[in-house]
Amino acid sequence: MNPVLLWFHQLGSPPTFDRFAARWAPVGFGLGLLTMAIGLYGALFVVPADYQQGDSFRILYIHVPAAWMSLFVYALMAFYAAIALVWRIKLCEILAMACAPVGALFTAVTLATGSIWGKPMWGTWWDWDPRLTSELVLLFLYLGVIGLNAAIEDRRNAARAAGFLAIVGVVLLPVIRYSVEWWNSLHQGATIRLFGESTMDSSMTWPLWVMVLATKFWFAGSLLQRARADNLEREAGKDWARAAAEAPR
Amino acid sequence: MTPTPNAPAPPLLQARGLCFARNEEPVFGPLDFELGPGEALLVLGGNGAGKTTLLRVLAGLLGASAGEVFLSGRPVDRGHLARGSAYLGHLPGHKAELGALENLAFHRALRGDATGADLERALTDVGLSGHEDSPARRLSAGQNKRLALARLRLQSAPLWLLDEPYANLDLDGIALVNHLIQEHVRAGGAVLLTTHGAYAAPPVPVRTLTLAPARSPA
Amino acid sequence: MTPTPNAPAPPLLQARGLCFARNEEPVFGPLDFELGPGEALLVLGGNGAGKTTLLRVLAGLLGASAGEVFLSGRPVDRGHLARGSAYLGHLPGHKAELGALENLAFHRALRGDATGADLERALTDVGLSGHEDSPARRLSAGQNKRLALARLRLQSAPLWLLDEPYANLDLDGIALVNHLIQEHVRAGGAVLLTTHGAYAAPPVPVRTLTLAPARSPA
Amino acid sequence: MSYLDYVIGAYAVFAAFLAWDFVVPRIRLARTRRAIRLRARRDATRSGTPA
Amino acid sequence: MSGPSLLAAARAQAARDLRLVWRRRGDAAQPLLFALMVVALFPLALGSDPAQLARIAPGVLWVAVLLAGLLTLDSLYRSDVEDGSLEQMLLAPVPLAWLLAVRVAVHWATTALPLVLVTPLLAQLLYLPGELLPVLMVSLALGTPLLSLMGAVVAALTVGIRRSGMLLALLALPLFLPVLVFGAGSVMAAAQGLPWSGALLLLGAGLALALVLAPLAAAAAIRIALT
Amino acid sequence: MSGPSLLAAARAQAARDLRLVWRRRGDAAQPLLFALMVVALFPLALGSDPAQLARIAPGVLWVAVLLAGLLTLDSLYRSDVEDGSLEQMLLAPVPLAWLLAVRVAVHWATTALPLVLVTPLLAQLLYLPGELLPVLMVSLALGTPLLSLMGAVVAALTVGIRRSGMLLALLALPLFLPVLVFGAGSVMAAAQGLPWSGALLLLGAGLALALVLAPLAAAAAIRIALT
Ligand code: HEM
Ligand SMILES: Nc1ncnc2c1ncn2[C@@H]1O[C@H](COP(=O)(O)OP(=O)(O)OP(=O)(O)O)[C@@H](O)[C@H]1O
Ligand SMILES: Nc1ncnc2c1ncn2[C@@H]1O[C@H](COP(=O)(O)OP(=O)(O)OP(=O)(O)O)[C@@H](O)[C@H]1O
Ligand SMILES: [Mg+2]
Ligand SMILES: [Mg+2]
Repeated sequence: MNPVLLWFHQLGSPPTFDRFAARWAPVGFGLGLLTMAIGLYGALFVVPADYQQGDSFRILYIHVPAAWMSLFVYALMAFYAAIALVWRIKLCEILAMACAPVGALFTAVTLATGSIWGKPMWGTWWDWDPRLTSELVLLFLYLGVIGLNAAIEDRRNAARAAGFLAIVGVVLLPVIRYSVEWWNSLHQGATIRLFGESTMDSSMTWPLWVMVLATKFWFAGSLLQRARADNLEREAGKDWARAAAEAPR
Repeated sequence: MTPTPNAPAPPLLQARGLCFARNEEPVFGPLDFELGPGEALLVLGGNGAGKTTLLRVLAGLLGASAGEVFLSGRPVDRGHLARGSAYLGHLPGHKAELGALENLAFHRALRGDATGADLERALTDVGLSGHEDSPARRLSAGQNKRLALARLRLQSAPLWLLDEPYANLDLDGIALVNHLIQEHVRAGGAVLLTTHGAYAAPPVPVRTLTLAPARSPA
Repeated sequence: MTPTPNAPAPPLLQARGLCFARNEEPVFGPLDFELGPGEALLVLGGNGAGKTTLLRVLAGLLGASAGEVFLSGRPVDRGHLARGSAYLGHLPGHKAELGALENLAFHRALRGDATGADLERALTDVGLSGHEDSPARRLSAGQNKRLALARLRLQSAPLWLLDEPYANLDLDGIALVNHLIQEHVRAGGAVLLTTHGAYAAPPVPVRTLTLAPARSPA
Repeated sequence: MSYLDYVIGAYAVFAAFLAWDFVVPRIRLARTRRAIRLRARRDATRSGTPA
Repeated sequence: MSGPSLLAAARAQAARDLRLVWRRRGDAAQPLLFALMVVALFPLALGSDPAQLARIAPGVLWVAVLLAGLLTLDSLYRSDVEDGSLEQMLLAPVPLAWLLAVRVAVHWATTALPLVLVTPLLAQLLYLPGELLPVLMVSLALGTPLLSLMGAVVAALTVGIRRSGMLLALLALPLFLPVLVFGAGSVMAAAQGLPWSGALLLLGAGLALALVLAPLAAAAAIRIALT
Repeated sequence: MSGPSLLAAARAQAARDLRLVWRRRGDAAQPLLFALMVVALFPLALGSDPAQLARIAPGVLWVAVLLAGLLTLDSLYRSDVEDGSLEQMLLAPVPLAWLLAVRVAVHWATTALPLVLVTPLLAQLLYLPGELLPVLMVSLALGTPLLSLMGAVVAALTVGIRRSGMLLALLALPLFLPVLVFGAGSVMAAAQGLPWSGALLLLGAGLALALVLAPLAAAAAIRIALT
């Protein structure tokens, strides 16, 4: 058996996973908060104001990590879903479905901070730019996965159907992105240069990397916490679940 | 469908340790049973005991969570189960807008049965003569059940899976079902049928399998 | 609901020349019958004979094409029929997403029954204790029927109209229905119920009304 | 030209979303645990005094 | 048999309907998302020239709201028909029209009201000029209840039909057209600096009338449709 | 038990589906009427300036076709689920994907094809310049089958859900976006004198791919959704 599968199998027994998540979710949140505090201190107080953008560029330190996370989480969700569909590993179903709300959250943060940033930078909250449009579509894909998962009664079927949708989405996301790019290059002469950033000074980039790390930690904590709740809910009738529920947490 | 009633034939259907769970809650426990040609198996159990679920697993519509099923001694998967049996569920399985005869003709074409069976005879046999062209929508619940029974007979599968075949039928209809089962079993077929005990069993060699009542929910 | 078993009370329900036609095709012919307090009327007939239709007319859900209905001796229209009777049809009549208790509470509030009946007792009486908070969706077909029976008892209407009350129920459930009918009839109520003859009648004074089988369609 | 309002707004949104993300699964977990405990208790009383 | 007070019955009905919406709260967000999607379709189909988008924004927003409203109409009675609750409502000792009025009010508050509340966001996506937003909001606040009420009558007519989705849309659209014309028209008029209050007054008058008549008509229609 | 030839099964399935459409021919006209209504809404909502209408015509026509297609998706499997025919299809000795491919073909031919055929009329209503009509027709001829095929996959996922109308729309819309962009985009490009054949070629390539993959994916999805 390949090592990834082996790992899932070892962790895959619900009580083991419950104990694992109970131990490591707080660690994820804790490390996330700690690194976030460092990163935010750097972003808000250490880095000097930009001569061109004033303070507004400080939004970058949450916008960019969130944007990266929104894509990363989707890929991870599709990965778990694929394993779940092929090998029918229950833990992977749970993890895939736990990814969806966190991913949707980061996507929403990207959209919100992006448009807040857009107002001072471009003078408008929204623009039908390819990157923005495909991010909006990504949000819809996340919501679709969540909605489908919620709409089907049987938990395992629901996770498998929604996972299937996530995989279809991963195939189509690049197509969507590409199509919107094609469409936009056709209609819009002078596109706003979103990402033609002057290369940033390293004194300005370190908080960014810290924040990227922080969002990863936070995601790990949140994923484990959600998966743990889902796991316990599915197993509510089992003896170990009773023992776990009676035990102080 | 050539029965060999004298030789010790392998059981037509055999289940070993068959389990099904929904949302991690077991619906029926590990079941072991077998069913030879010329036999009927009556699945008994109260409301919610899992009778319908068992039949859907045996028909290949649901995948079992554990255990094995053998058809004529060979272990089989869901696809083979679907091909080896004829399933009559709660839903009619035919189109309300099409006439009785049209519905039967479609099902014969879909299954490619080359039996050349006479469709009109089949309808007469289940007491639907005179209704050949009535859209199924205009048939009463009992008559719809009869149409489904006619479809079943055309399928020439040795194993019949009947989920509450007596429901919706009046006394005549119940007699008809018993007659069909008797015929099928005489010809070397096997029948698995569910009932919650309010009706009599068909007049053939019968085994019973009782499912435990469902546990109380959350 | 104060019965006067000694005085010659007018019949609770009386029909004179009652007809119903759909698309000019008569479904049931002119019917004359009456039903006094403390009695049950069993409506018999094969599939498609018009039993359900008759009950829906008496419940005020359908308008009769001809004839009159009297409640306690007074001729009444559809609205009065609806108020004077409690109807249990094929559909559950409660919400799959709400718990058993929530469903009952809503129906009590809607009907404004000031009986202050104990809802939990009602559930226990129909064998649903332990399912108070289960959404009806999770109840099996038989348990849903039991919940509908609990609702019926809360309505305190003297006339019960039960359409195939035994369907979907296991033997326990059938006994429960008979017990409920017996109680209601003892308290001076009247019950009109349909069945297609496969079940026994409840253990109370029973009249029967047989509907002719449906004619063969076009 | 400091756009401080926008920065504060963006960070507030971020914080609000994270707080939501932290709280919701926690509530769900707590509710599940409570439901399991309730059910265990009801089962215990039922097997103690059969209805 | 004591009848309940009208108010008590209405309270019970509203509480139950709200609880049902809450149990299926995933469904409740759907009209919102649908309208958002339709709004997003247009820039993609038409090109993203802000000036042009701004010009067609009121019309597109109204069409999106109308379509979302159309698609939720089916859910107004569908589940009640299927599980027999509607029969029980017919048999209840309270006027059916009164129960239906409560039902429509809850339906509007849970499907259309959220849509009205996110309109500023949708308007932003189509670059609707800020000064037009109040007019748009008022027109929607008056127009959407009217749509719900008229839709309730049409949906009542199709209650007996099993697969009524698109038929319902076709029956309702002609009734919805005047609302669209006055609603979108008022915003268009405002955009061109023309007087716009007349259209809104007409919408208001229509709403007042519908508040009284629509529940009665819907009750009659249901009695007819269920024979 | 002799299995049927694939061709015979397909013929039986197609004949039955066509006969069903014929029996319910009232329903078959509905997408058409719906698209017509949506197209008619726009002049009413936007005011009837022909030049402006002509400019937005390709987009509006494509959106109308897309929405009509979206709304018929639900009927693709719904009735078969409800009366148990889908169970019988699963149990048939023919690959499910093959039966589904026939089903989608019939569905497209009876819902989308009529829409493509009346497009000249709809285009007329929006003053679409005559020279753009061929491009529009070709883009629709390539795009609508693609929509039907992708829709069949998504609809298969929601087969187990009872009230899926709007959820289905939400799941399908993101997948439909590229088709809309290329379809409407090609006409827009032609309107501006830009090269437009590239987009159509891409649509064609997508169609070829979907013809092979979509039935397989839909069959897999149905097996997942029905367990
Ligand atoms: C609603 C508005 C916005 C959305 C949805 C959005 C979305 C995104 C996404 C999805 C990414 C990651 C893309 C990738 O790595 O491929 C990203 C990165 C980025 N965004 Fe935004 N953005 C928005 C507004 C803005 C604004 C107004 C600015 C600054 C003027 C900005 C600056 C950046 C920068 C600097 C990056 C990282 C550069 C890179 O990875 O190449 N964004 N944005
Ligand atoms: N689609 C479903 N989703 C979730 N649970 C289900 C589903 N179908 C059945 N169940 C549950 O599985 C259990 C077994 O159901 P099943 O239908 O097999 O019972 P049954 O023995 O056929 O009962 P009946 O006599 O009422 O037909 C029941 O507790 C039921 O509530
Ligand atoms: N909604 C309807 N539209 C048209 N015809 C109907 C409708 N409902 C019932 N019928 C027809 O009216 C006749 C009487 O039907 P009804 O349901 O009253 O029969 P029933 O005695 O209850 O039969 P069953 O034993 O099957 O319940 C039948 O021939 C039936 O086909
Ligand atoms: Mg069953
Ligand atoms: Mg009946």
